[in-house]
Amino acid sequence: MTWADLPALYPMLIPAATAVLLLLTLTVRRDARLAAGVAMAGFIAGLLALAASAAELSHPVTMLLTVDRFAVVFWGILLFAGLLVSVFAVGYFRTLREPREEFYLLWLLAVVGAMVMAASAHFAAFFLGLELLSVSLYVLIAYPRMQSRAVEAGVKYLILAGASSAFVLFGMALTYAATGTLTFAELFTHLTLFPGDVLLLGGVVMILVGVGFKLALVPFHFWTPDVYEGAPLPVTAAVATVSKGAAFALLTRLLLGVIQAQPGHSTLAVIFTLLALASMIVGNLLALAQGNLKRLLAYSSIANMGYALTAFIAGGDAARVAIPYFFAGYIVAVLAAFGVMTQLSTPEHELQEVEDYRGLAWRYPWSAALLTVALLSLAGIPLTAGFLGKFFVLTAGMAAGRWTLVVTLVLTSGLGLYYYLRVITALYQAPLEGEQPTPPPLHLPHRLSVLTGLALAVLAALLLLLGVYPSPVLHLLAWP
Amino acid sequence: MNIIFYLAAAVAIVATLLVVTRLNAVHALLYLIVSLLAVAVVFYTLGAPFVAALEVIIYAGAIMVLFVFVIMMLNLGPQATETERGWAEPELWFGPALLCGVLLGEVIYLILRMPTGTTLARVGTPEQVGVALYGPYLLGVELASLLLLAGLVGAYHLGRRAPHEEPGGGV
Amino acid sequence: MFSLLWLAPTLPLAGFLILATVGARLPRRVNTALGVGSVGLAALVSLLLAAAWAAAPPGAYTQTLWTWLHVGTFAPGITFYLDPLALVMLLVVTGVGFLIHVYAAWYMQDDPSIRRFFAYMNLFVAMMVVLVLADNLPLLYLGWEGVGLCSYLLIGFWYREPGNVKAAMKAFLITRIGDTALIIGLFLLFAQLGTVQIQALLAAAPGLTPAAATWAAALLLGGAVGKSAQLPLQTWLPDAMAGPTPVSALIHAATMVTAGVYLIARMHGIFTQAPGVMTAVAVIGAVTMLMAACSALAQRDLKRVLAYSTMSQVGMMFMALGVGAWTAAIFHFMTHAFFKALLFLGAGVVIHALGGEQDVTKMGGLRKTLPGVYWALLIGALSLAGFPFVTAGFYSKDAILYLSWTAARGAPWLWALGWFTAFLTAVYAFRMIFLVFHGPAVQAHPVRDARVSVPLGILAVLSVIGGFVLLPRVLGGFAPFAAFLRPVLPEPPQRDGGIFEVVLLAASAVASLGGIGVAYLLFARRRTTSPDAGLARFWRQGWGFDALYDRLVVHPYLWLAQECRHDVVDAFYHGLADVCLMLNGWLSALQNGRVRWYAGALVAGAVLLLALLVWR
Amino acid sequence: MVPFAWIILVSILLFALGAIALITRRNAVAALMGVELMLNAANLNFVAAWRYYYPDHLDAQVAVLLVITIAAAEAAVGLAIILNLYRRFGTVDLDQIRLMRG
Repeated sequence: MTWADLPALYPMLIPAATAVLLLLTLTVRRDARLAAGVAMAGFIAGLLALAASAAELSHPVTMLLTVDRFAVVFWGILLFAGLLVSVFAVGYFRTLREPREEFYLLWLLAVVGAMVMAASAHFAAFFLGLELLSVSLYVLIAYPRMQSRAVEAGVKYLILAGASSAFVLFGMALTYAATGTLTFAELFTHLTLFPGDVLLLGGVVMILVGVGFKLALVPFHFWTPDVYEGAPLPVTAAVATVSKGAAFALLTRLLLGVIQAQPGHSTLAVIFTLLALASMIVGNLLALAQGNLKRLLAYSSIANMGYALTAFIAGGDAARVAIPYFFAGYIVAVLAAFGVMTQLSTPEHELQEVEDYRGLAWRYPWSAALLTVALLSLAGIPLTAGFLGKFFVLTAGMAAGRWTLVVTLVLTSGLGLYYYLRVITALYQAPLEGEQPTPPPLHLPHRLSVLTGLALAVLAALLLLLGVYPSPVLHLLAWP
Repeated sequence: MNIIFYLAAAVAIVATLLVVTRLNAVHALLYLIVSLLAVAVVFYTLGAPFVAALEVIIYAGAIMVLFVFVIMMLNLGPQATETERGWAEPELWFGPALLCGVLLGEVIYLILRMPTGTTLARVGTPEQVGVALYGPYLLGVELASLLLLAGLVGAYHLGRRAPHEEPGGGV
Repeated sequence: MFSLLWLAPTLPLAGFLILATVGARLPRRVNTALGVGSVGLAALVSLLLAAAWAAAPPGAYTQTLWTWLHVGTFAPGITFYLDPLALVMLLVVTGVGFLIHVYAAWYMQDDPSIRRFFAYMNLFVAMMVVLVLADNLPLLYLGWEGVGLCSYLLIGFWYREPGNVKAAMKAFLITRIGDTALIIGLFLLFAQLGTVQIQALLAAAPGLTPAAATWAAALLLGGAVGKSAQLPLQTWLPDAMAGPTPVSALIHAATMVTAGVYLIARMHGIFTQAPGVMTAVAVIGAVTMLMAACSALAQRDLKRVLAYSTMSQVGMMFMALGVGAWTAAIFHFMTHAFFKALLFLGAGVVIHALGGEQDVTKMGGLRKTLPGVYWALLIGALSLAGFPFVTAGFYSKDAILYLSWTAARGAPWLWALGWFTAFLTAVYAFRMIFLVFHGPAVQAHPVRDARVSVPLGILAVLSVIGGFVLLPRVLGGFAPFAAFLRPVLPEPPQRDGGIFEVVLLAASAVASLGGIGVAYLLFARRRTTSPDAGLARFWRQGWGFDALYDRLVVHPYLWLAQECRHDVVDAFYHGLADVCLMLNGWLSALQNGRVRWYAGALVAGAVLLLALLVWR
Repeated sequence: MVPFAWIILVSILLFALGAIALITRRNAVAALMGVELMLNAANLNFVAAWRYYYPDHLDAQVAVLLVITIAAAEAAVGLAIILNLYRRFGTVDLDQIRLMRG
């Protein structure tokens, strides 16, 4: 590692340095707004520094990291999500009767961990990033520790994520025993040279357990609804976006080449196909009758990761566009949905049930409109980001002739439409006459801060822009 | 040499089995410490004394102290005295002590054989590991330090007293 | 200059967006100004484009804003295409649209939802402009569906009346049948020719197999028939008069209903490959025009007279398209937009002055109270009736009648139907004038407002002079309109006219004057009221099509739906839903909240994958 | 020397026992112990692979070192969360902690 390597790493180093800086400011002055401001400045500076990274494409930084177009794209997505989650957190935590400053510090570290995963080229970086993300998330999930549900979610995530990390580590040890290397590049070479090496494949499969856990693929999905429900809303948004984005970026880095190089019926391809099919079917079925919006989005995220996996299995040039585009659209939609929910909630009183949102449009037309667009995007209705994302995934799947996956995707998306529309209808139902105009939770003296309003407006614009005018983004996303 | 490995491995497995089966958390914890010590001995027999030392100091030492500490805290309650009385019961300490005795014998044997011990590999000395850490793995070390920072801040936040326990609020 | 093209759809769209979002916080006056102003600016842009075109015709101008997606050969862009045909349409849509918006500012001034009204109207204009300027089929379809949506919203504008909502629903459903045909046709064209760009499609059209061309043209015709209220999908138009009168004038007379005409003219390259479908177009048009004219004669509701008249006149345009007289059809579209908008706006004033009365038999003698409107409506009626030599309607109608006989695809019987329709048109137009403005006077409030008189005046002038751009050969053959459109729309091959042309011209004049005469005899001197029975009733109810469809489609469908509630197909779907819900129940039961169970599932999953590895 | 397979066998056994502890123990602290056991088993695997196949590489030892660090951080945070669990629920029995399900 030399000084010349540094500029490529700025987008990651700046948030990390900001975390340390934040720690120092906390010793001088405890102020939640200041802490939030420092964190946001860190994320924004990181986003600006992406320009410096973009100039140094395909740049290996020591043997641990590679800063290429793919990493830069995902860094952008992760930093963007990081910024928005901190914006949402400011309004959400305003009623928390406990110190709030550590939240931003840990959140900066979590995003750094995710960024390391997205750029890793070595198992050590992968594992350190994974753990940095996980350890920060344990605390963030249980952050409002006076809330029993948050603590319960924290414990569940702690035990299950810990176990999945152990699986990853054991898998790494097995691959190390089989290959004697910890770099992704040599793993690729070995996997293509000896596709039948059981020790090696066993290691890869155990790593997959950990990645599948983070992505909430069936059958590693059980934690998702409980953690989504219990975690404070901004953290739910973080788990849904940053953690999944990082895990999928890592998966792509680690195995996309292998999947492409191997024949379609190779063991790994079969395993991935089974995971994708199970995720699409089980995720959508679970969401069908769910009455809690957070859990519903958790189940829908399971299905969405199944869709993303479809593009991954298909491989080819189409997948190289489809995966980042799908994720960009997915993350923007999820952030928008959770953003709306966040600004109507506090740690003590979250609006979670679909019933709570009945008639929202009559009191908060803008929030309801944004939530509608976000859900339509998740459902894949044309002219939204989600439609194009799914469209590219389908194109990739068809180009590779993965008809089982494509047909399942289309059929289960139909199920998806049902439950998203169920929520949307509730939003626009007139408040019942003779009853309370809206259920009690909307009692907050509601004042939307300029910052939150701006963030939500940006998300709304992005949702439509990605759906209507994709070319500049596509241009950006296409990595060599 | 081989016999030492087999013995240590057997101790590790037996102790781990007991971690699973002992109902009392304190018992389980003691067997866990034994298991970690046994693995440390295995590391030593494999020729990685540095790792073995770290295993004993950090794992079996520091981390397990944390566990003990927490278990003690959790036992603060009406049954505290009951538990206190339980400390002295022989079935609690006899098993771990026995397994530890086996390990101790092994370590003594190894120390006695030390001068002729040629099983140490050519690489893996603390200096070499240190050079690797601050060379190609520098970024890794930095990340690990961030991880420790996260652990520190997180444990600090979660560990402070609840607001209603301290009317002044906050720390 | 042409780079301003994108403003034409964007300005009304911006108007819509502003009204829909922040409009609620703005005063009514500002909302009205925004709604009218945005279309006015779009009209100005159109005029500038026309001026630029006159100065230096570029042949065709394409402006790509961006490409939506790019997958293989499927690369629909937000691309606008301006050629003479599009320019004529654009001028009419924005120009007449602007005049109607000005009028609407008066007509809707007391309506509490004026913001919603102008938002919908602006969206309509934007969508209509998109439809007209579309360079590719997806964009065209977007505009097509957009105007349909606005039509639905505006017919049901006063949604508190259940009847209005029902009419809106009817219009939406019936045009939907046509839209479905259209989208299938568009897919077929893409599948056959591998492009969605309209100009490329037309260039490649000669390569179509006869069967494919016939199917494609027939499906396009299906879409056009639905939108333009032609047989057999015509029944929605009279009911659509439930909307506010400016809506009837703009959407259901001047612009949207003629979208079918535009579609066929735009895709004429496909239709010329399918002679059978061409004949169908002509026959559908001819039959519709005659039947609708008969119905118009029997109507009592002033707006329904005009609705049937619209249907009849659009039928005439279809007949022209069917014989290949593209230019004549577009010419008639333009003059019709002028005089029909004029008639609707005038009728709106009359209805307003009478406090909402729409029954012509209860009107009379309004000549004195509403002199300005009288003259405006008289000019409109003269133009509609094709009063010889001075009105626009005469020249456009004569062009169609002449070509319906002399064009290679024309036939004497088509001409005969057209001639008789022209005669009936004159009769019902002047029946309306005589019943409303002559005879014993009824009480009415005079209306004086610049927002009424200016649009009526301009439209009246256009209804007269709009025809002098395409004169028959015997009257000098001054035809800049045809010359202007010739690069896009070819002239039909035709027999030589000679003296024959004079005869047909005279026949047209006779039909018009005869019709006016008959109307004078029947309605000015005797004030005949048609009985509520027999043929008149049959015609008044639109040849019984509503009842027929009720019998033939609605009742059987409801019966079938009733019967099918328990049958196999339904059971399948119910079963599917039940199975899904059952699976949902099972899977939800697995989410039992026990973290140990979750950990077990995690480990079991890992073991399963490892087993798969070993087993393979 | 001991055959490599034996060492791998021991590490797999330790890993499996850790997983079993995770599944069977109702005490949250014991579940965390299971996780520690699994991590430790992986460490053994690393060291063995280094000793038998790649004695010239340092990767494995570095990896073990990093893993021990990670385990420390995870244990600290994990125990802090379990303390809060005890404060909120008055128990650390995982089977009684299921406010959220469905």
